[in-house]
Amino acid sequence: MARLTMREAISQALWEEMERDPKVFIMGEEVGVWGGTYAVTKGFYDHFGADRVRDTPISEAAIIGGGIGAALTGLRPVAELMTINFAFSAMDHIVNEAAKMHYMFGGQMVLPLVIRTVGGGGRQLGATHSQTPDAIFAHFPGLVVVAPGTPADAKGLLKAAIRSNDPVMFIEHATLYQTRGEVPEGDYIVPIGKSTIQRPGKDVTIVTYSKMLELSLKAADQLAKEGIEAEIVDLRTLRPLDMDPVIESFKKTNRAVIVEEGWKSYGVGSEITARIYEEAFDYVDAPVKRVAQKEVPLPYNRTLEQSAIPNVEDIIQAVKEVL
Amino acid sequence: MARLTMREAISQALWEEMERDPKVFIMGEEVGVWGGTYAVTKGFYDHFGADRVRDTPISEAAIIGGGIGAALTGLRPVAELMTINFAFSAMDHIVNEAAKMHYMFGGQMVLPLVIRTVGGGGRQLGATHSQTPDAIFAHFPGLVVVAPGTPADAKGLLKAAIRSNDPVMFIEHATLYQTRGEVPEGDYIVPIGKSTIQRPGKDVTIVTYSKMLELSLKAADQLAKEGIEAEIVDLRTLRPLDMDPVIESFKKTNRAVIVEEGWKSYGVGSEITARIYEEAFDYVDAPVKRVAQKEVPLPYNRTLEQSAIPNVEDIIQAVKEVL
Amino acid sequence: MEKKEYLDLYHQMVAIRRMEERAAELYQQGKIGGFLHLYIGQEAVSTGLIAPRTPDDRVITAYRDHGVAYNCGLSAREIIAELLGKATGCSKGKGGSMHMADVKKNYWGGHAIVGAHLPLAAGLALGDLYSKTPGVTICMFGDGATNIGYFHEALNLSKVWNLPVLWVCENNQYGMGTAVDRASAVSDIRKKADGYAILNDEVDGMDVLAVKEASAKMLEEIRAGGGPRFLEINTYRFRGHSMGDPERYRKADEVHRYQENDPIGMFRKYLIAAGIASEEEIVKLEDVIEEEVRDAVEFAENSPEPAPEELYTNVYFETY
Amino acid sequence: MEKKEYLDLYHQMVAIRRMEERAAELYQQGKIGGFLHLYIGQEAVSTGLIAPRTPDDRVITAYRDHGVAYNCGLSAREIIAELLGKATGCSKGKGGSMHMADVKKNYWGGHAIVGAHLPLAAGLALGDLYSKTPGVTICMFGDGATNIGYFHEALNLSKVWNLPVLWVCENNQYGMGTAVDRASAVSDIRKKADGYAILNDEVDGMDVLAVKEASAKMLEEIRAGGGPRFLEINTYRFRGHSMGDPERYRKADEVHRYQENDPIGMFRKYLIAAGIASEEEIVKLEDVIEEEVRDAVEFAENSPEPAPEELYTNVYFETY
Ligand SMILES: Cc1ncc(C[n+]2csc(CCOP(=O)(O)OP(=O)(O)O)c2C)c(N)n1
Ligand SMILES: Cc1ncc(C[n+]2csc(CCOP(=O)(O)OP(=O)(O)O)c2C)c(N)n1
Ligand SMILES: [Mg+2]
Ligand SMILES: [Mg+2]
Repeated sequence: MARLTMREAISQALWEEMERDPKVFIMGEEVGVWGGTYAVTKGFYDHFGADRVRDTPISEAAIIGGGIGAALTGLRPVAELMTINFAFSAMDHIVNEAAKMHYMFGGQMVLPLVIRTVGGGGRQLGATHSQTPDAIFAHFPGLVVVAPGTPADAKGLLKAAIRSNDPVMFIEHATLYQTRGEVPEGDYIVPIGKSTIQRPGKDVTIVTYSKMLELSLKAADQLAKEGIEAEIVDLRTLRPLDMDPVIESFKKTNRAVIVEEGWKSYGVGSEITARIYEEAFDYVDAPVKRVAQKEVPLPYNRTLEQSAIPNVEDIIQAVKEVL
Repeated sequence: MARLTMREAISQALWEEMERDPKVFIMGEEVGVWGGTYAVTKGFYDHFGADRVRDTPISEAAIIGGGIGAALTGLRPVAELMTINFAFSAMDHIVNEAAKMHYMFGGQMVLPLVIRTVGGGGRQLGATHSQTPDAIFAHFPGLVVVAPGTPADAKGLLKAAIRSNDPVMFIEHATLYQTRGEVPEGDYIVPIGKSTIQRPGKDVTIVTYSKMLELSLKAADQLAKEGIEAEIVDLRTLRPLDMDPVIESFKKTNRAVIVEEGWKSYGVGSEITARIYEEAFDYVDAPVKRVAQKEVPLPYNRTLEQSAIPNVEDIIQAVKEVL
Repeated sequence: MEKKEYLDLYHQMVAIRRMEERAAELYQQGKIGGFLHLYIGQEAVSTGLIAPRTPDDRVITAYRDHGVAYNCGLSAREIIAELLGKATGCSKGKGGSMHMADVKKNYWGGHAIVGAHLPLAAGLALGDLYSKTPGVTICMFGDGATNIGYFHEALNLSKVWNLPVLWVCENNQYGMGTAVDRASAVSDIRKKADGYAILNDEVDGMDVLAVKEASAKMLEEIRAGGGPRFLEINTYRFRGHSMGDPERYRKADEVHRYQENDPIGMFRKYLIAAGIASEEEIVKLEDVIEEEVRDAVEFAENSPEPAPEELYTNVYFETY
Repeated sequence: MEKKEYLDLYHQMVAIRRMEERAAELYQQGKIGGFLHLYIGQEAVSTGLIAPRTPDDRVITAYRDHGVAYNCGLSAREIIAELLGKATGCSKGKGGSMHMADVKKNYWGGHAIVGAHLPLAAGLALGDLYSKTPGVTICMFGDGATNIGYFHEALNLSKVWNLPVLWVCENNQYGMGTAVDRASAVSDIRKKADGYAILNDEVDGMDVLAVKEASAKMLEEIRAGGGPRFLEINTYRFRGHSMGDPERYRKADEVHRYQENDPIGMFRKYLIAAGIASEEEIVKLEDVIEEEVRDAVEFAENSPEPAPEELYTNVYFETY
C-alpha cells in the first residue's frame, strides 16, 4: 500500500473513476486550467480535456443546478464548490432541489451527483471563509453528507460517492490535504453510511470526524501515555448517520466526548449526544461532553482564531472531565 | 386586552413601529399592492405609501442584501422573505453577511435588520414549500433567531426585533396566523433571548416553540385530565438560547420531552437534549425524548404529510414514555 | 400542416382548459390541497411551443405545470390523480400540483422555487451536449422569474458553453401581483437575452400557430448547433395567480379585454373560417375531450391513496 | 485641476504600490496570513474613481481592497495593522486583508464573497434615496463577479428603484485563472448593463485622469437623479490572483506587455512632460511616501495584538 497525502488520495479516486466511466466529469471554478484551487485536479485538464474538466463561471447556483440537470440525464457529475462557504450561494439547489427531487417526483428522478467541497478554519481566512457548517447540510433528508478524515477513507468514500445514485455532499478539509496515510490501490470502496473505529480503546469513546479525527488521535496518543485508552469512532458520514459503532463503543466505555470543528450549538455534537442518551441511557456513567468551536464568527487574527478552534488540549481536558 | 389573531398581532406590531419610527420600512415580495401573501401587511401600502412598503422583484438575495445595506445606513428595514423555503435563495446574505458583518469589521457595522419570514408544513405544499429548518439558522453566531408561539409574544418580540440593532430572523408559522390570544395594547415589548413558561406543571417538562407550542398546550390539557401536569417551556428565541427556564423546570420535573416541527436529526431537539444533560445531569430520571418530523422531504398527499408531522398524540405518547 | 395536427393542437388546448376548470372545482371541494396555479388563458403557449419537439427534446417548467404536462403526453388521468394526491398520479401523489413530471416522456417537471429550474435546464442541455445526444432542452419560466439570480447564471452558462437550450419566457404580465415594469428593469423581457448575446425573438402567445412556428424555427437553429435561443411569449392568465388570489393588482376590465382574446376561441374560429374543420366536427371533438376529462376525474377519485409506507420510500435511491 | 490634486493622485497610486509591495514581503515572512490579493497594476482604477467623490458618497468593494481603503482616506498605518491582525487595524484585526472598512469615512468594506456586496450596495443607495440624503454609492467588483446571480439581482433592483449607485466593473481580464471570455457570455462587460437599461461607458483603467473624468461625469448624472450608471474600467493585475497563484493561465509576455503600460510610470511621465511637476519634486514625493509606508509597517509591527477577550466582543451589538 502506498502512503499518500489526502490530496493525492482524492485526486487518485477522481482520476480512476474518470478513467473507468466516461459518464464521470468534473465541473467547477478553477478545476481545469488552474488545476484546482487546492491542486486536487492538477493535470486533469490536460489528460481528460476541457469537456470532462469544465471550468465554470463564478456561478455557484448554476454549478450545482447544472450538475443536477446533467445527473438527471444519466451522467455522473462531480460538481465542485471551491469551498463550503460558497455552498450558501447554492443552498437552494443543494437542499431544495438535489435533496428533494428523488422523493418529490415519486422516485423517477435519479441524481448521481457528487458535490465536492472543502471546509474548515485555522488559516486566517476570516469569518466568511473559515466555516465548518457540516451539520446544517446533514439536517436535510435526501442529501448524503460525507466527510472523510483519512486519505484511505477519502479515496474509498469518494469512489463510493461517485458510484452512488444519490446526491452526495463530499466535504474535505483544507488543512488535511497534506496529511499522509496508507491508501489501498485500485478499486478501493468504503461504504457510505458506515461509522468506524479508528483507534480501539476501553476507557472513553471519542466520537469525531474529518480534521478533528487527526486531533483526536493525537489526544489519544497523549492520553495513552497517562494510561487512558480512548476509543475513537469516526463518523465519516453525517447523513445517513450510523450510530452502531458509537453505541457499541459507548456501551463498553460508558463515557463519551464528541469532537467537532464547527460551532457547538445545533451542531454535530448535539445530535450525537442526544442519540447516545437515547440509545444507551443505561450505560451512561458521566455526562457526555462536547468539544466544539467557540460561538463566534472566526476572526482573522491568528491567536484569536486559534483560541476559537478546538485543539488537542481541549480534547484531553474533556476526556479527563468525563473520566 | 384585546383578543387578536397572530396575524393581527404581527400586523399591529409592524404598524405601530412604522408609525413610531420613520426609519422603519418594509421590503419584500407582494408586501405592498397585494397586501402580503399572508395578508399581514394588508392596508399598509395605502397608508404608508410605496416608499415605505416596497414591493420587490423576485430577488431573495437582493431583498436581504438590500436590507443589510439599508440597515447599515441607519434605517430599520423589515425585509420579508415570503416563506422560509426561499431563505435558501438568500442564504449567503443571511449567514455570511448579516450574521458576520458586525464582528468581522470590529464592531463598526451595525445592522438593525429584521428578516420576517414564515415556515411550517401541513398545508400540502410539497417538499420545497413546507420546511421548518429553523435549527440551521440558529447554528450561526451573529444571527438572532426568534420564533414566537403566541400572538402576544409575536407582537412583543417583533417590536423588540425591530428595535434591536442586530440582524434578527423572525420566523412565523403559516398555520398559526388564525390562532387567537390576548395581546397587550401599545408599546408591548417581549425581550429577545428569554425562554418562558407557558404553562406551569410539575410532572414533566415539555420544551417547544412556535406551532408546536399550540399542540403541546393541547397535549398538556389532555394529560391534565389523566392527572399528569406538564410544564411547558417556550423557547421563543433559538439564538441566543436561554436555557435557564428549561433547566429550572427540569430540575423540578426530572423528565423532559422536546417538541419541534422540523426534522429530528441535527435539529432543535438535539441541542436542547444535549444541554439538559450537560446542565442538569444529576436531575435526570428518564431519558429525554424528542418529538419531531419524520426524516423525509414532506410529501404532497395529505395523509402522508400529516403522518410525518408531530401531532398531539405523539406528544402525549412521548410524555407517557418519560414518566 | 395536416388537419389532424390542427385538431390535435385544438384538442390539447381544450383539454387543458377543461382540466383546469375541473381542478378549480376540485380545489373548492377541498379535494386538492396546497397551491393550485391554473393555466387558463395560456394554453396556446405550451401547446404551440411543445408541438414541434421531437421525443429527444426535454421539457422543464415552473409550478404552473399541468398544461405543460398534458402537452408532453401525460394523460389527464395521471395529472388529475396527482392533483388529488393519489398513488396513480404521475409523481405517485408525492408531488402534487407543482411537481408533475414524467421522465420517460422527457418531461422533467414542475418546479416550485421560482427560477431554480433554469440551472437544471442548463444541466439537462449539458447532458445532451456531453453525451452527443440530439435533444434540445425547452425551459419555460415566467416574467417574474427573470429577476432572480438563477436566471442570470443559467443564461450566461448556456451561452458560454453553447448549450442546446431554448429559454422560453411566458410573459403573462405579472409575477403574482407585480406587473412586469414594477419588478423588471426592462419590460421587453427578451432584451435581457441581449445581455448574454443570446439570439431572441418574441411571439404572440394567444396565437398557437404563431407560437408553434416560432418554436419550430428556434428548435431547428439550436439543433443545428447554434447554441441557446430565447423566446418571449406574450400571454395573460385569466385567473388569479393561484386559488385565493384577491386580485387587487389588476382591474376587471383589463382581464376582460384579454379574455376577448381567448386563445381557444380564436383558434376555433380560425379552424372554421379557414375551412380546416366544420363546427360540427369541432363540437364532436369537444365532446370527446369533455368525456376524457370526466373520465380522468373519475379515475382519479377512484384511485387509491399512496400506501402509508410510501412516506419512507424514495428518500434515497440506494440503501445505506 | 490644481497641481496639488495631480500630485495627490500620484501620491495615492504610489502609496498603494509601496504598501502592496511591503504586504507581499510581510506575507512571505509569515506575518500576514490568509489570502492576500494585491492591487498592483490597478492603482489608477480606484484612485481615479474615488477622487471625485464627496464625503457623502459611499464606497464598497470586494476583497482586493487595500488600495480602495487608502483612496477612501484610511491611513497606511491602519491598513497594514489590519493586515498584521493588530488591534490598531481598521477592523481591529478581526477582518484581515479581505475585510477592511471605515464607516466614518463612508468606506463600507472589503467583502470576500464574490458579488455578494452588490446587493449591499443597492441597499446603501436605497438608504440615501429613502432618507433623501445626497450620497451616491460607488460599488466596485471584478469581471468574474458579473457572472454570479447577485450581480443580476442588484443591477435590476437598482434600475427598478432608480437607486443612486455607480456600478464599477474592474475588468482585469481574469477571475482567478479564468479569462473573461471563458466565463462570460459577453466580453464587453458593459454590455451586460444594457440588459437592465442602465447607461454605461468604459474607460482605460491604466489612465488615472481618464478614470477620474469618467467617474466625475457619472457621479454627477447620478446625483442629478439619473439613477444607476455602469462603468467598465479596463485594467490588468500585474501579480497573481492572490499570493501563491501558480499562474498557469497566462503567459509571461502578456504580463510584461501590460507592465510596460504601468499606470504609475505613465502618470509620472505625464506629470513631467506636461510640466505639472519636475522630476525632482516627484522624487521627493516618492521619498515621503516611502517613509509613510515604512512608518506604517513599523507602527503595525509594534502595535498590540487584540486582547483575548476580543474573541467574544462584537458578535452582537445588543446584550440579550
Ligand atoms: C425563490 C422564490 N421566491 C418566491 C416564490 C413565491 N412565488 C411563487 S410564484 C411567484 C410569482 C412568479 O411569477 P412568474 O415568474 O411571472 O410566473 P407566473 O406565476 O406568472 O406564471 C412567486 C413570487 C417562490 N416560489 N420562489
Ligand atoms: C461566491 C464565491 N465564489 C467563489 C469565490 C472564490 N473566489 C475568490 S476571488 C475569485 C475570482 C474573482 O474574480 P473577479 O471578480 O474578476 O475579481 P478579481 O480577483 O479579478 O479582482 C473567486 C472565484 C468567492 N470568494 N466567492
Ligand atoms: Mg408571470
Ligand atoms: Mg478579474
